[in-house]
Amino acid sequence: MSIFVDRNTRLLVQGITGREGAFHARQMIEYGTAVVAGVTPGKGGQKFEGRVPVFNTVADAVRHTGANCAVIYVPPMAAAGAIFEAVDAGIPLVVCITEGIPVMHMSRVMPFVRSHGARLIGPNCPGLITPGESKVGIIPGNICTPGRVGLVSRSGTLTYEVVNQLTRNGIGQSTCVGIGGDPIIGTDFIDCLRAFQEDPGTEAIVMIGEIGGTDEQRAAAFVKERVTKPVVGFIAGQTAPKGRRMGHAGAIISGSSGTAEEKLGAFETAGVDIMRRPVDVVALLEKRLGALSKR
Amino acid sequence: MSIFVDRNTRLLVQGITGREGAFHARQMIEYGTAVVAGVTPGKGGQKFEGRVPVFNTVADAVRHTGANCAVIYVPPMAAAGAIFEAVDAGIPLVVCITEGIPVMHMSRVMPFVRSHGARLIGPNCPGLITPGESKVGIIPGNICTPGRVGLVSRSGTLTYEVVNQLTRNGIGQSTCVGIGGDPIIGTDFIDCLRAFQEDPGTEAIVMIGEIGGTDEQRAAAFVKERVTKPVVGFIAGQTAPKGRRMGHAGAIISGSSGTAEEKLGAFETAGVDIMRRPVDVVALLEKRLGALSKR
Amino acid sequence: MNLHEYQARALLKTAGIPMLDGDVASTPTEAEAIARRLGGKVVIKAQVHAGGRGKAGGVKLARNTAEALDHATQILGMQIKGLTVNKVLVVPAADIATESYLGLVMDRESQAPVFMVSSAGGVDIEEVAAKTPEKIVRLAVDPTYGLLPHQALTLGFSLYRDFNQVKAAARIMEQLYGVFTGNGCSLAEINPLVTTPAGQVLALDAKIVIDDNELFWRPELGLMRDDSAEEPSEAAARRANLSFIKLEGNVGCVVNGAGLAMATMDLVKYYGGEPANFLDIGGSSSPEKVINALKIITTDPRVRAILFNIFGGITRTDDVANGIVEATRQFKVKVPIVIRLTGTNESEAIRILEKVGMTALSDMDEAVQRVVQLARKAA
Amino acid sequence: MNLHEYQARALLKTAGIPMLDGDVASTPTEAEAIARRLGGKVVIKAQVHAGGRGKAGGVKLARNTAEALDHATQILGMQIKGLTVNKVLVVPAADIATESYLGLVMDRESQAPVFMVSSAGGVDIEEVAAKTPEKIVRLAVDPTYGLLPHQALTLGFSLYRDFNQVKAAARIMEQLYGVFTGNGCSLAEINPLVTTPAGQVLALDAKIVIDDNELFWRPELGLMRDDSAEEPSEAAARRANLSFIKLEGNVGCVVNGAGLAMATMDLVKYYGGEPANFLDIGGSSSPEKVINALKIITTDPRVRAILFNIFGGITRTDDVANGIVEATRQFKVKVPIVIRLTGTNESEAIRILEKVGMTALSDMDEAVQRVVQLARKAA
Repeated sequence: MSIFVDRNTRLLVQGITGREGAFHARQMIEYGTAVVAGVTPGKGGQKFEGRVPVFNTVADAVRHTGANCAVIYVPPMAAAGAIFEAVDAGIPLVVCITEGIPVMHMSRVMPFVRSHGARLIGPNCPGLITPGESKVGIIPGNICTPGRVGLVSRSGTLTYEVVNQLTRNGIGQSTCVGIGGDPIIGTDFIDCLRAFQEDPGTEAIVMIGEIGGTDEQRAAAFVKERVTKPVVGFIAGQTAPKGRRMGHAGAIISGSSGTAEEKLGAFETAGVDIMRRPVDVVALLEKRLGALSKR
Repeated sequence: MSIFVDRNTRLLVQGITGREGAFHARQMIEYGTAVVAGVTPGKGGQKFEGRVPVFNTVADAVRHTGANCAVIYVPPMAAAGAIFEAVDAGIPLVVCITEGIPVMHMSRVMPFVRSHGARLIGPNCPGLITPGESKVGIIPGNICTPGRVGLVSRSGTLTYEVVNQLTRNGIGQSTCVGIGGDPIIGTDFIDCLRAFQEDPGTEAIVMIGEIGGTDEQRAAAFVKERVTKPVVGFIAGQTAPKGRRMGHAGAIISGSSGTAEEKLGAFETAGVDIMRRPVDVVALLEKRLGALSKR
Repeated sequence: MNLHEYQARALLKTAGIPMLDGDVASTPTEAEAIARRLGGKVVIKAQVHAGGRGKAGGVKLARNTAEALDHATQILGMQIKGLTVNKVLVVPAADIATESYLGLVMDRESQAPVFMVSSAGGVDIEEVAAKTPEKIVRLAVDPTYGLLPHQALTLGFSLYRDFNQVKAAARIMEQLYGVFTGNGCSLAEINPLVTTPAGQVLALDAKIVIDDNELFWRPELGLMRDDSAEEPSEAAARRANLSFIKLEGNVGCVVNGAGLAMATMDLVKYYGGEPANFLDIGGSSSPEKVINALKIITTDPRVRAILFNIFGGITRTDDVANGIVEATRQFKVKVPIVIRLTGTNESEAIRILEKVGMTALSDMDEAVQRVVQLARKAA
Repeated sequence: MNLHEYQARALLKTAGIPMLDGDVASTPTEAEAIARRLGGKVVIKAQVHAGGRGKAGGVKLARNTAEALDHATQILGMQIKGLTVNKVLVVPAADIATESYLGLVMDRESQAPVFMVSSAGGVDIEEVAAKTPEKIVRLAVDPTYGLLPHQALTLGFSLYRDFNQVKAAARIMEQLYGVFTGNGCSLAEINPLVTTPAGQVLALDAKIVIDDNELFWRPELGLMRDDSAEEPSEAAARRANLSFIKLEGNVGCVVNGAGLAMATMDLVKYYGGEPANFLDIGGSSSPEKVINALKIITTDPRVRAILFNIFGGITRTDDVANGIVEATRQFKVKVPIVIRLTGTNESEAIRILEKVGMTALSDMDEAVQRVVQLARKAA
């Protein structure tokens, strides 16, 4: 079992003929994801890799292929428009990989996403993967293995680092979700925690946060109230200075708010086991799950 | 019984210190409507007529008086803003009397009204009245009398003409609603037909349409499918030329669409009794209701 | 308010929509000069608010400057559907590969601006809509988000196969949407939108209607109004803040409220008469308005009898009575007047009328029957 | 991107927000001339991207032109938090009746622009927020509808009792919202918003932060960037498209990915070291980027050892290895380098490194412990 994506995910790739889009489309196809369509305006009628049909519009692609998930690899200046298009075409799950979308664009996209009842993951995220079933985005498939630990993270390579630790130690994952490092994102920790809590295939949850904002604090409160499964947490940026944007547009301590201490304190209050180092994830999970999870 | 307004209506008047607003607020108070507040920015703290408190904002007024209905008498340049304000403050029923609001403004107001679950009546309408209980707007109270006929109309004085015929002939009204003569209005014939159909206090319905648009045609289809109560209908503008705006911004035949013949044809198909003259309303209702309605 | 083609073109041009160069002329020699500047082969187009200009001889192709002068001489001053042509538009004659239709209209049903796009352009779009509705692509724009990029592209794809033309059309859609919202339009139309043999996408003819309610905010647009293009009595009524439309009958009507005014006209017809006009004096009508209304109606020599139908709500019937008395004092009304009034201050109104020997009825049906009879007698 | 106060003022002024006249000067005599034009009694304000200018002596009141010259001479060229003052703003000294705070910030939680308004202005608003949060009125604006008129008025009422001041403030809110959305701001702040004894409402000081992601669309704003107001190595990194922040430690870090970069810094600290920087070379990193990264890090004399921590996903670890080899060929790196890499093309990367006698670790913990040890030894 898993959250958000699985064997039934029929994926459409927006920007499939671009450099990034083409590279990752191939990777996803190789992994076994059902990539059913691509969209690049003006290239409708072509076939990607000789077999994935390319359409001019998302609406066309949905009509002809029944795609139910879209992943976006278009440049930042067109990315908000791509989200609007996917949602407008009735796609229920839209994953936006693109980094560098103006926050103002996202503030106009989100009411549209919500009023259409769609889910957006990202932007500026690595996407998500249900190991062995469906990879949507750019998380390297080879570092993942199926299992019963759900992982949610604001980061990209730090996620890989942690997933890699899990896999190397025989701890498989139900689904790994990168929610993205921007200030405004479509799916937050709480959305993923709720889904993992409800997913019978998930036994424990790993939560990788970072400085900036209050998402982790609210997530911790949610864990305390609603999550009965064990949760292990990490916060990156304990040594980050105040007021500086640490790469991610969202990783910035404003005044005294959004610090690592504040977030770790919230974790502690909520009974979330704290990883001091990425490698700690293995020991903490093994302690909480025992041998059971090692399947 | 009645629709939309009754004894429990706690009315707030936007623009209560203006010429129109003050005049009609007095008339509504005289009629017995519970006018609980007025709003005029900058005049907060005053009392209208020595007893109705005036507030700077609708939110303030709602907080202090529990108003649950707003009627708007502000100039066209501020009217759309007044609707936004009332809806934003959580008022569930907003009645806009103002004539001359740009249609573009209304096209931006309506998604806001809908997404907030509010009902707008108008603009450019005479409002509504539940005889003996609550008068919201400008329909003269003295021509109405309580009873069991629901009336819905796109017009003002033509409504009075018909209501007057009813009252003079002893046929009382449950509620009379003027939905307004503009191209974009908040509440249409179907909304009112549905409400009258569900209202146990309404036994028959009078529907007064005019040329322009397709609201009457869709209403007729609705009558055919869903309305079991007798419906009597009138269409003004049989002698109107094409392409000319007959006073009301909405009363215009575009091409071959929106003509009186088209609408009367739809009435006929739906089994709506057609009034050829305003005076016919009495005979048609008496035929359908018998002596019963004369209460 | 309708704009002339040359005025609509100016708004489109400001928005950056690609068009052929062209200019407006009030005299044949001006037209000739423009034609010379444009290379001789031009189209001369009458600027009047009337459909069917072409069939009426108001649009002509000139193969050279001399012909341009001839055609302009013919067209300027000609009458089309009762309106005099005071201006002509002179534009280069374009080589055309394809013709499409592109319209944006404030749609009452979807309560939003709606694009109507068809590759079957150049002809009457209503004909296309009636006979082959599948050839029209409709797209409603949520005004809170505006025209989204993919929507513009989708419309472009519905017109062209060449991606450069698709993008050019999409850009024009966005620009047209900007013109529409930026100027408070109820209609903005490009017909035809053409492609040239070289592949360029151009707007050839434009039509814009401004929502009258917007003019208060946009006095600069109000200045574009061409009084000479209106029925003179309608222009006079507009200046007097009366809602008035001239018709062909002989029963003048003065009514308060648009719905009641239409119903009154219908009732005149029902009883065998013909209304001479639609006239709504509005809600809070002063005696002044009544005087102006009577002035305008009595200038129509066809009018044989006049009906006042006033249902007093906000309108005070005594105001109306005072207006009638004052008007008949100021100028002689040569045709009979039938007055029906009821409602607010009715008895006071009757007193005012009776003082000068006039009477009033209280029943609409009775009043209409009476005025129709009088008009018939006088005809 | 932070704007200087004088730049922020220019954007506000363009939007019509009422402000005192003022101008920016680069030399004391320029400042003196401005002061003379403004009547002598002025405030001289250092234009640097640092808080606490006042306490540092960067803001001074001059009672006359001579004092203005003196103060400008003192302030120009002074250092505030390591930054040199190259420009001063000269504005008239205003008579102030009340001081308020007016801020508009892109709020991540409400996913919308949020107004923060307080009649307790002039001081540090975060202090107000922490101690007396009830004194701050917050209002989220739905960007699909924009700031609605009643919202602006409500904010105005939260500041003033006088209705003219309320309306003036509401207008300023609308103008500030226009500045915010029109320039892609993440913050737009007026502090203080003052009333004069005569009742006028004025913006006295302004702060604007532009979302870096907007600069691609808005090259005209990018031109406002003041490189001299940045850490030189950070400016160099930005020009090389590297995400880099200088810190005080001695362990240089080159990492791919922002989260992993922060986690690496944290781990350095965990093992007793001090990171010298944050550096994210990004996803698809070319050898070129690695060379630039090494150049920038090695200019810091405090750096005693350098750690590469690369988790190859999109990033090809062989690209990184090639970059390291090429860099050490181009210039001598005098401090030890510890390389950790794993993932895409890992074995190829190791081959490349081994060819030049370098080695790589695959475990992050081990690599961090090693580099901390090396830095300690070298210190």
